[in-house]
Amino acid sequence: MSVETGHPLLSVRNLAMRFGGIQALADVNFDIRQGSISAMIGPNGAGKTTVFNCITGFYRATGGSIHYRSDSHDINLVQVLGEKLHLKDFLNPPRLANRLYYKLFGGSHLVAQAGVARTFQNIRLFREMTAIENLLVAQHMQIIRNPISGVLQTPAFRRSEQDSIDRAHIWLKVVGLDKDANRLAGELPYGHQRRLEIARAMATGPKLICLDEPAAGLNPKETEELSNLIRLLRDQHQVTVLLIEHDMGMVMDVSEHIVVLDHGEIIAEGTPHEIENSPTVLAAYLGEDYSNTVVAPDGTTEESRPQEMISA
Amino acid sequence: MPIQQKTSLRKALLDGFWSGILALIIFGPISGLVLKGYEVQNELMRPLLIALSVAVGRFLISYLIQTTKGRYYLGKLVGKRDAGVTVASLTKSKYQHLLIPVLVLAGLSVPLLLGKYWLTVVILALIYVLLGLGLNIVVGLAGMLDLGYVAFYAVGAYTLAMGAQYFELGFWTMLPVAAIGAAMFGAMLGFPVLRMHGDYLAIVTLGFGEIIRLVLNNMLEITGGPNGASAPSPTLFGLEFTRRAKQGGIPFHEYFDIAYSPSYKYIFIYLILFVVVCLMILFVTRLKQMPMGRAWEALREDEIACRSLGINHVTVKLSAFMMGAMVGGIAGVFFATYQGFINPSSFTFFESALILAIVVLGGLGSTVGVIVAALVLTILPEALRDFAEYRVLLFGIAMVLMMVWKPRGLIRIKRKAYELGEPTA
Amino acid sequence: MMKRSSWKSLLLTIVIGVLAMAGTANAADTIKIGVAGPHTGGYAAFGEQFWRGAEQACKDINAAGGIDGKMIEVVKADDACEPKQAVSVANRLMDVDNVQAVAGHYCSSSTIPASEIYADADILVMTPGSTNPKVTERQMKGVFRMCGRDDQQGAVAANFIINTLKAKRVAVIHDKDSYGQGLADAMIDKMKALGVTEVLYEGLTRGEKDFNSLVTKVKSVKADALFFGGLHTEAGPLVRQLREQGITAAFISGDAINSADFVTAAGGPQYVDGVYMTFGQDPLTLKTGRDVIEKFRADGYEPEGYTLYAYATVQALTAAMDATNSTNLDKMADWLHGNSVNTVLGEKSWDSKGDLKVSDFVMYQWDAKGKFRQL
Amino acid sequence: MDIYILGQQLLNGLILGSIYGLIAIGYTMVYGIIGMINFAHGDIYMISAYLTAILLSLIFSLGITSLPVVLLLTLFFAMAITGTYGWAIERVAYRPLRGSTRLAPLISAIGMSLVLQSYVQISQGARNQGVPILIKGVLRLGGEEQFVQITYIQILIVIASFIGMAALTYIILRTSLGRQCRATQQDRKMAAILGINTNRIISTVFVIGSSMAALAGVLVTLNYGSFDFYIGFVIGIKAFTAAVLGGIGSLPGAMLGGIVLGMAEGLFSGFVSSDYKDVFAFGLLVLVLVFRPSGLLGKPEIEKV
Repeated sequence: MSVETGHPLLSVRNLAMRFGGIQALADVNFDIRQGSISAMIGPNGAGKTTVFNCITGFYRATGGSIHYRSDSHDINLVQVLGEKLHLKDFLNPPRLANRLYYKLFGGSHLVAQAGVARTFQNIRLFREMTAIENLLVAQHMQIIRNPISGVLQTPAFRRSEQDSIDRAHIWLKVVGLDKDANRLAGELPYGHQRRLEIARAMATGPKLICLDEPAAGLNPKETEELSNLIRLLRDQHQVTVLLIEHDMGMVMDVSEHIVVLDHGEIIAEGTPHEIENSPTVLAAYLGEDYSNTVVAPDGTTEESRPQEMISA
Repeated sequence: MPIQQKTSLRKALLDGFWSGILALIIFGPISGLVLKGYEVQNELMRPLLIALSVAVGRFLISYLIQTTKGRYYLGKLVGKRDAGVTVASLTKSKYQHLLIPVLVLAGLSVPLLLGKYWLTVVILALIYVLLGLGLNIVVGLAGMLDLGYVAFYAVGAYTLAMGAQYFELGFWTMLPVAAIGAAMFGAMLGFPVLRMHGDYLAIVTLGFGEIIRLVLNNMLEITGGPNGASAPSPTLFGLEFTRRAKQGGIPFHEYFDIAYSPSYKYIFIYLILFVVVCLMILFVTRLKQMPMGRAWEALREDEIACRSLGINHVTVKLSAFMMGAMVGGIAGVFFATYQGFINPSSFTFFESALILAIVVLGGLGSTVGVIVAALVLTILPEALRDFAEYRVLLFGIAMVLMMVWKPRGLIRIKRKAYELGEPTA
Repeated sequence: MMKRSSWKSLLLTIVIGVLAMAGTANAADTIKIGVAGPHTGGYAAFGEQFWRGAEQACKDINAAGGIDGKMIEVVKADDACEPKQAVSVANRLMDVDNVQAVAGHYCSSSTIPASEIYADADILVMTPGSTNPKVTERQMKGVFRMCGRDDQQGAVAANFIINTLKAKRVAVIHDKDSYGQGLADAMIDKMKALGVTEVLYEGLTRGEKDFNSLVTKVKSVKADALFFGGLHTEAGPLVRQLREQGITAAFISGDAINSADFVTAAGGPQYVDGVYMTFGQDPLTLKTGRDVIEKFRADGYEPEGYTLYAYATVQALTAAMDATNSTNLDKMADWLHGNSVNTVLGEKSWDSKGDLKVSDFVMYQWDAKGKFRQL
Repeated sequence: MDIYILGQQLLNGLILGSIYGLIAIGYTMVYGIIGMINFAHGDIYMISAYLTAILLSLIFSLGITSLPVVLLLTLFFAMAITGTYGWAIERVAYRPLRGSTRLAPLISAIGMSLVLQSYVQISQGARNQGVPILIKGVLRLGGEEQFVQITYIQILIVIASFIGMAALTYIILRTSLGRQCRATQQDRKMAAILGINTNRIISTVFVIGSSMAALAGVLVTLNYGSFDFYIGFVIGIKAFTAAVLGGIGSLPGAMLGGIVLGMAEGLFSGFVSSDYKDVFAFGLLVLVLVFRPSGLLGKPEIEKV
């Protein structure tokens, strides 16, 4: 296991998020090491998806920073979303220019371009496009997309297209969907859609992939396959994985590092074994929020929970 | 197996009766009592007849759909309401590659077959094909509802007219200028509003369309306001198609020493337009299979997912808006040159609505659909001219019926299938 | 590429086209005259006046033996006052209906592009109602009009406002359309020549009914006369709101308010009381017109607005055909330039541009009964 | 600046705004419940103008002369008949399209708008029509020369629009029908599962919206005195703009949007230029939407990830 060897790919520091008067995240700090498989757990409404959305750039955090360090660069994922202008900025033109630039052109797409890919709790595929087209769209930023060379069908463009089709094909094979390449994504069975979404995220060539409840709605066999897929992604495709999951069995099985969130704060962090035996975690789960769920000593839940309807 | 059910005459009679009463309430006052000053004139026979036919019609329908055969046909009608998208099969039919040359040849031979009037109708139809293709990029592919598309059409048309009036530039110079001008214009209008969603974008674009028209109308000194402006005809290497030279060239018929016919101009415009439409179809077809076009469609499907894949939704939307605007501008140039004269009354909201109808009726995103819908919706009103004042009524009814009959458009969209060999990598 | 359903749709298109073409047979022993005007859309009322007038003229001429024994036939063409449709119907009149002359187009913005097509096809056109100077200012031989020009009309109105009413503060409102604005501008030009500058110049939007803000503005400039360039549909509510806000300034407008509908639009005769307008010589005062008017009334139709102009236009066209014994543009145009025609509107003759030689605009005033009389 | 002129212009704007608001309510209700722009709504208003004239003439010919009775009868029948129009149009042109693309009903509505216009033109002729003056009288503040004034019928319009808005807001917020409407609006499928007859609710909303157009139609026709088959178009677009400006889906928003739009138009045409008043009105709309993307009173759209 390479958990201890990798440097922190992602460092979340003092992350705070506030919706109107509600403090969704108070002061969240954690690191994700390169090459690790980490999980974030916690009761409903703990703020897991909010952290996810902050990392992947769909929410602009109201405080704190998220530093993402890949081989070449170190960027603050909060900044690229376009922060609010402060009065002080007007005294510091370069800073102002920087902020204005991101305000006009920034957004979550920059986070993805930096190498953070994600899937969604309620699958967001391009339903009226074929499976392979979904993967081609994912490669948008890596291929020749100049409209002129495309219209003229230059040799370079054709090569680039063929490459992207081949890459898409490879990813379809990885997730076992190469038979479904020319089917509409919306017509695929649910489990296939989940896998297609992971393939699509991987096709962007990410360093970090964030999976939002990838096992929701899958049967035990499919969950098992999913665990294997996640390991395969990490081992063969050198990607760091961060996932939110309610299926404790899967979390304990696949992850090497677990962050437990409750009421917008981190209450525990550590290896699966440590979390399993943490009294705070048990209290949080068996307390007021999850009293109707029995958590077995090994951490698996016995009752499959209905899918969360509203994100935290 | 359909369940055998006894047909109920009573139910059908009741249905018919109530629809008749309803029709009487609806049609009674308006078509039965005709205003003459502050008095009304009794024409009550008219609504009675209408109500009677509605009642009989409803009765028949109600009765027939209870029979086995009726249910069968109803099922056929309703059965068509499945998803609008399918994937093409990889195996191509034998005649597929013959199809396009045949269509192109047929298109080129149109001027030989049609008289001048129908030729002008076809020219107008082709202009609407262009408009439909352009708006299809914005609405059908990128999924942005644009109710002010006519703004770009107007920009194109006025670019030609103004260029001719102030800089003495001809059709061929202004065609690319108008295309680029309209695209720039699209970028200018689009940038501040593209972050808006759905119907808010729709009303803002509607507002832009109206603003353009009003400004063109009010700037009397520059655009000629309601008096309009004249636009030059295209020339063939300096040869003009008018009876007497207007742009300093030689008339076509004098150069070749043949008798003058007003048709030459239209034939020439038709041929250029046909080529441009063909190129545009090729352009749009390729766009759809390019990263840009795929990104547009992805954006229509799910904007959030697009952003999660690193696609900048603003620039992608902007590119769609500009591309649509550019096509609209080109269509505008052709409209102005075909017409020879333009004024703001050609660029009303109704025009935008008609173009939108073409796109929706065509099946949102389908190129073939847009072409068919444009032909139907422009030729239909001309074909209905024999019905005089009933023309608009029939056109409206046709629009509603076509929508009810095929809510997802006349043509189902076929997505390209990709052939997958063994990956080389 | 194409599915079966798309073939079907294409077939449908073709069938529609063929059906429409088949529907137009051609009879050679009649002379066809196209009557083009708006029959749909916001100006449809004027198209109806055109058609009524032309139809009646056709009936009367045929009853009197036609042209050299040939019957005439009028063909209705709807342009909805849109340049696009005007070009379409013009081509249709030329190509499908094969008319020999055109009485037509109401809106100047339709007449201008359509006349290019008539000229190309060597067909003479005479408009009963397009008053914009540009229509005949383009040196086209085959374009005539049966009505006056906006500049002539504007000049008559300006003279009246300055010299008769002795108005000092004149507000001008137009409807931003070629007729209304053209008329208003012509009036202002003449007024300036007479030494008076307008105190207010504003446009309103056609189709709206609420002009209260504009009326309050008229009030704020303390105008003693208001000239309106536009149609009765806007003139009615405008004059009503003017009076409702207690403004007594004289209201002067052009020939387009010459319709009983003006009273309806104003909401009652009490509001149109005292309104001035310019219009051609009253046909009722002419001996020639009386019989024709009686015929219309016998049919239960009040020949108002452009009805008689359309009638006269058909008369002039047939007179030219009769005299030259041809439908050739050059021959007919030459004849019309050189001769005069006795129409329902009186003796008419044309100058080299195709405008009426004598502009017979005079002032009328409306009374409290909703009728108008010549001043 | 003359205070009387300013006051009069504000009042003009308020009256025009109330008219826009009354019609905008119909747009906003229909949009709220099925998320479609009902382009035929302006033409329903036009139909109600014709009904006003026809009904008035019928009622007078019956020998009824008491003004309140005449008015109430006209209002009642006009609202009932236009309500039927609303119901029938929804049934024929929109209901078959439920569940298809969002744009299909929009096109169907545009077609319906054409149908209504040309139907009225064919049956009633293209001419301008009018109604006699029923309510005379004017309220004037100020002296002989300088005054601010409002006619009684204009007062009636302003009052009616506010009462209409308040009553509908009450219905939506407090009654069972309103609860069913809101449920249908939020989740049609779920509402149907819970036993709400969503088709009936949607029809009811069309009927209410159309009757509001008739309320506007009757009062406005009495105010301006004249109408033709084309009036629905211009005022329809304006009212729709008002509805969006105020935040489409919100009843008080429609009223507020109407008044803001009316005032903006009135003041701009009164003090700047009436040529560009529509440019100003649409410009204002764009500006508001850039900074408040859901209109003045609309709920901000929350992006659900």
